[in-house]
Amino acid sequence: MDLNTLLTPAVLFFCLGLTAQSLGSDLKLPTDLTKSLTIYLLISIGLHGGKELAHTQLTSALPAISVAILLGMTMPLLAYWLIRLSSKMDQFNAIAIATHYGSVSAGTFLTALAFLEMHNVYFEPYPIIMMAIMDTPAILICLIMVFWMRAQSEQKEINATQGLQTIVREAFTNGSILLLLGGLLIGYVSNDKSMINVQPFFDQLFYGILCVFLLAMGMEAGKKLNDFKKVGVYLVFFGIAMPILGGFIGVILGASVLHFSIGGATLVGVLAASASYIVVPPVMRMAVPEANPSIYLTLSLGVTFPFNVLAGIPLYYYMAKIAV
Amino acid sequence: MDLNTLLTPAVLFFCLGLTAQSLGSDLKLPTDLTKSLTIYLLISIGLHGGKELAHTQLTSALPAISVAILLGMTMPLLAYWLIRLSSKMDQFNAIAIATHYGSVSAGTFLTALAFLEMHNVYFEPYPIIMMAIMDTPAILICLIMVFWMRAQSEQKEINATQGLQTIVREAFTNGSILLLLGGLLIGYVSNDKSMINVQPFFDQLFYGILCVFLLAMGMEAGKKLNDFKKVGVYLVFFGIAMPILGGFIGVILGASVLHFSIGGATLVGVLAASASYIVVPPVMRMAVPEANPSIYLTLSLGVTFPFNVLAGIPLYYYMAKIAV
Amino acid sequence: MDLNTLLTPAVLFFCLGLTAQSLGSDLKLPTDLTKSLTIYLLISIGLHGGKELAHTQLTSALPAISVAILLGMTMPLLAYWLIRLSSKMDQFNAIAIATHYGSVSAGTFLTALAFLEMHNVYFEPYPIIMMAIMDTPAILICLIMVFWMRAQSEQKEINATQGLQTIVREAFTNGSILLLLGGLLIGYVSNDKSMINVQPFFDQLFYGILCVFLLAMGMEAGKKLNDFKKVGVYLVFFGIAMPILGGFIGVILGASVLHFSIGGATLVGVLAASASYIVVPPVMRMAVPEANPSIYLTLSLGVTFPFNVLAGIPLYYYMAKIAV
Amino acid sequence: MKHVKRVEIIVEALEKETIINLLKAHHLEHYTLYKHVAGNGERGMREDQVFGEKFENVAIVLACSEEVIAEMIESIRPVLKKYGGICLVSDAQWVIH
Amino acid sequence: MKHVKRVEIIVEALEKETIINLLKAHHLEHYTLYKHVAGNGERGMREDQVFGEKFENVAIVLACSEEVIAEMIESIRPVLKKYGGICLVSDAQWVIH
Amino acid sequence: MKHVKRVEIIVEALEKETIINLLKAHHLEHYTLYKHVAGNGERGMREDQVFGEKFENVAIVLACSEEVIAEMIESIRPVLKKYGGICLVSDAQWVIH
Ligand SMILES: Nc1ncnc2c1ncn2[C@@H]1O[C@H](COP(=O)(O)O)[C@@H](O)[C@H]1O
Ligand SMILES: Nc1ncnc2c1ncn2[C@@H]1O[C@H](COP(=O)(O)O)[C@@H](O)[C@H]1O
Ligand SMILES: Nc1ncnc2c1ncn2[C@@H]1O[C@H](COP(=O)(O)O)[C@@H](O)[C@H]1O
Ligand code: NA
Ligand code: NA
Ligand code: NA
Repeated sequence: MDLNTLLTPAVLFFCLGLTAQSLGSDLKLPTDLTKSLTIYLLISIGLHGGKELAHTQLTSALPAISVAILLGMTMPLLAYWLIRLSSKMDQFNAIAIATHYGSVSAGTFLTALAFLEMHNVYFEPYPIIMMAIMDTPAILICLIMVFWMRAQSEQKEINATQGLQTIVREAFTNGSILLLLGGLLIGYVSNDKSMINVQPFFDQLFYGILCVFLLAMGMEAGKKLNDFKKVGVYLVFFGIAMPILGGFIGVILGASVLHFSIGGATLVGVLAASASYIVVPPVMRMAVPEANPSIYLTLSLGVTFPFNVLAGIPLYYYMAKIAV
Repeated sequence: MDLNTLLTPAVLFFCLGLTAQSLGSDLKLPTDLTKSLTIYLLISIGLHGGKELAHTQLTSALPAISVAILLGMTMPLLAYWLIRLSSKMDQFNAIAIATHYGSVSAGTFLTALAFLEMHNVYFEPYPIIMMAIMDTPAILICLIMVFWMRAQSEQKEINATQGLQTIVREAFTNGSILLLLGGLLIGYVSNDKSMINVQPFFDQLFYGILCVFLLAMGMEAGKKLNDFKKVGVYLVFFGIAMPILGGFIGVILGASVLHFSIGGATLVGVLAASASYIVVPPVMRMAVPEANPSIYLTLSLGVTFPFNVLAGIPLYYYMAKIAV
Repeated sequence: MDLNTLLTPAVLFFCLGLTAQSLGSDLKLPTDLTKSLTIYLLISIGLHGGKELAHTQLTSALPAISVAILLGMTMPLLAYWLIRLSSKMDQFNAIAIATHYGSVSAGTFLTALAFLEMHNVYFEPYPIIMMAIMDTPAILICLIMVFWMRAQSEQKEINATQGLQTIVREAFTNGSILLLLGGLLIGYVSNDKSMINVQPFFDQLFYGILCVFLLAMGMEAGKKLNDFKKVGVYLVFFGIAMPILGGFIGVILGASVLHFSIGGATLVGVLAASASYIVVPPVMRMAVPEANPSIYLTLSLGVTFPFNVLAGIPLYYYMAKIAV
Repeated sequence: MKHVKRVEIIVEALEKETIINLLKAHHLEHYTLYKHVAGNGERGMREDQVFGEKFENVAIVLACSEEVIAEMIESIRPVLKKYGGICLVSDAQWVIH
Repeated sequence: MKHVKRVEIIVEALEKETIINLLKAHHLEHYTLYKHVAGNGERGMREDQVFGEKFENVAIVLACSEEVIAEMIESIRPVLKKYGGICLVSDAQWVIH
Repeated sequence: MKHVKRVEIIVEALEKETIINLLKAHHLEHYTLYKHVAGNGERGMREDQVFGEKFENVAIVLACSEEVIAEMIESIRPVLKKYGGICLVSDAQWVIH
């Protein structure tokens, strides 16, 4: 696997965004454009997964779903334990950061899909469902942890219960998750004939649009790079070590428990390794107002995301090749 | 015609939007995205119609144009008469609502096109021209009615004449109508060779983009559903009965007067049945400031539009099958 | 070459935009849409040029690059000299206007590409690199001129040196230039296989998206038309004469010095003839605050751009046919 | 610094031109316009609608001398009455440059 | 014209609903909302993020009579304390129409 | 509540950084920024252009104590003079939280 095959246009556009930002360029993508691209990608990936699922038996997805729930609940606990053990960070910031690692970054997942397709590697459709599921258990675990922390410190919240309801609802009805699940369902129930009409838009444009999306992500990651000093050397290290550990666990689970192919195991690795920057940050902002958003945004968007796009994905693929 | 063929991806995306809204999800499509999709759809449909027209004789469109003007002028009068007869609504709100039923909803029309294509039903190109024409007569009738109401009640307006000019110009130079007519003209004059270059964008992406548009429309309709209590049970009933009546009239005219095929007659039914939510509301806001926008927006966007998308279109198709 | 072949859909959409604006229509494209289209077009053209370059020897681009630098530096001086000689305009407004003619309008260039493709005319890939280069020398020449003018008039600026740095950096890291150069580079290094994935988006949609872009440009040009009286008859004349002169010089250089084909020479003509309205105006606003933005924006967007789109491009093509 | 009145007019975006023309008629040609303003009042919620920004509000802020105010206000009052909106006047110091 | 207080509340967009509900509880149902507001304060920079406008500020402006203010302020103070933001109160004349 | 000055500075978006840096130099690091502001003044109409938001205005609002104002104003005055814009200062009460 030489360098040339790693540098897909998608990854190169990510680098272009990073470069533009670090040169201090005035390049700016309209916020609404990036939001629209995200919406497109979530729907597309959902439709694609749904169409694949329509050709399988639904019960065959149960093991994958169980693993997703398991990963979503244990990764945050693992991350929390590691942070608290190895640094002096306070409880609230630690749990806010940790929750991100239980959930999934759609951008990383899509880049991994592009990577696999480019290398003609087959993968199972189940990881797409796993992706839609993982955020919720991660957020629930976080809420329980925070509840327990507050009980201990005898802190009181404004409208504590009302707040909890809002947050739980947010976790279940989050826009991104709805788009993904909605797409899955529509792809699943629509017959092939009617899907052909929408394929030029949702299938053929996918990789081109992913390039523009990664350009935007590169710029966002570049902005966060400047905040490195704020989070400190240790957290930067954590933001790289954690996905490697997560990727390893994911690949092992994918290969041994789920009996996935190399491609499928790679994707489970990516699910476990990546940290959400769309769904989780606003939920943390509501659920853990004590934590500093610039720390968790910098870690997930400025450290873990670039690491995964540039080095993590090929690494998990390499791991999967050995494990399967 | 079983349920499965009714649930095209386009209709399913509409339902997804409705669901997201009623679950209280934070899903939000950028306003500029929805506006851009509308622009795309209007141009595409114009180009498509223009290309079709280029293969026919222009004079053959005259009967269709006459029927469009007739429908645009009589539907509001019929609707006004029905509202006033059967409820205690005041003149101004009644005429503002009625005008919407003289004009056409592009979203409904496009969903009908997708429905026909999906069932491989042929249709004539003329309804596209009719669509571009119908808004103007409806608005003119409304202006005349309002003028007469004000004269009766001896009310005076600020800058009455200047205001009238503004409104008439608005009716003729409305952005949506210009895009539709402009597209028609460009499709008509461009030779086939130069159209091939733009087809991947304007033709092949059409149904995919329609899905995202209907997702947005579903969310808008969902927002209005909460306003149901404001408009009252009677008006909800009216918002369903009126399109059925209109669809019936349209199908009959399409089949008997215009001698259209089943597909064409269905489309004339849709033209008569649907109520504008793009062109007419801002014109009403200027022309009839006495009327309450939330009533007419709720009716056209929250009642008639969903009814047409989910049940009306197959119904008019069914009527057309019998009538032709 | 009859009228019909001049009226490509792209040009017709430009006219539609002009018409909508002059009818006082409320048609409005979301600003973010136009910005997004610009971003798309710049990346697409870069990728396309890069892929072409990958099949040539890089050193073969040197003559083209030299001519681009030469044009970028001499066109503003020529324009400045002409304005000062023939009118009473002050130094600062004159140099601000002149700088625009050293740089390039991406919209004009793209319309010229569409024109050549439509007529099946071959062109070399080098003009795309030239386009990415020309802005910078033009801006540098302008800065030197302004520095010298200020030295003469003994004017002092707030933070003069810091300001200069900002402006030079702006010229080199301008977003549009980065997108173009980044696209070029990515197209150059990516292997053909990985490019195939992104082609449906970046290649096939190109001409359709160009149409919507030109619709927006037509509306912008139309807005500026109202400002004609502000700039005066003489400047309107200048805004037409200058591109003709520039186009002539460009075509001659393309044909004789660079030994380009008819298509390539046409494009060099377009580079020399067109005036930037994306990159240069904000730089001028910073570098020459003494000048009136509405004059140079009106000239480049309201006079030279429409002239080039409607008449200039075929004219330079005609010149190239004779010169080559 | 000069003593002036700060006038803040909030009206539906549709009325923007009308108000600006009325201001012009009183030689108040300089103003600042805040876009993307929502609001709730007697006429219900006003917010950006997907279809047309025309149902949004705008805020027009202008600094002007005390004398011209009374007359200007009389001219915009009927518009506020008919289409809704508010007009707040407060004291301010204008940094003359 | 009527003498009123002009209250300008700047909070994170996420708190918009909370504040509006608190205002409603004091029968202050009419307000104007400025969107797309950024800011810098003790809690650092707040600006539109690509992912979700939830990290932006909004400004809520309301004109109300002097009497209701004190009580209303006490009810929003804890929100300002917990999530940040400012509240400025100034004098104004309201053009009654 | 604390008595403060409410300063409202309206300048071209391009000058945003310059102004914020000048404020910082006077230890006025906290401010609120209203985006998407258009306006008309001596230098003509300023509004969002399709190509670059750089020709728009922004409004910077800050609450600060009376003492620091005079000096700060002197430092931004040359920018207002050169590139246009206005600065309004008014009295306000700040709800301390
Ligand atoms: N008391 C108030 N304070 C602030 N803004 C108001 C107030 N009353 C009305 N407005 C604004 O004025 C607009 C029109 O008000 P109305 O005519 O009462 O519907 C509303 O959408 C609000 O933006
Ligand atoms: N002195 C001030 N002047 C103007 N706006 C302020 C000031 N302090 C805080 N803000 C605004 O209030 C928001 C929250 O402030 P803070 O809670 O201090 O982080 C900031 O993002 C600013 O928009
Ligand atoms: N009297 C005024 N009232 C409100 N805003 C003003 C006034 N004069 C100027 N402005 C604002 O300041 C900007 C620059 O003004 P100028 O430097 O006069 O062109 C304008 O675009 C307006 O937004
Ligand atoms: Na994870
Ligand atoms: Na109708
Ligand atoms: Na040029």
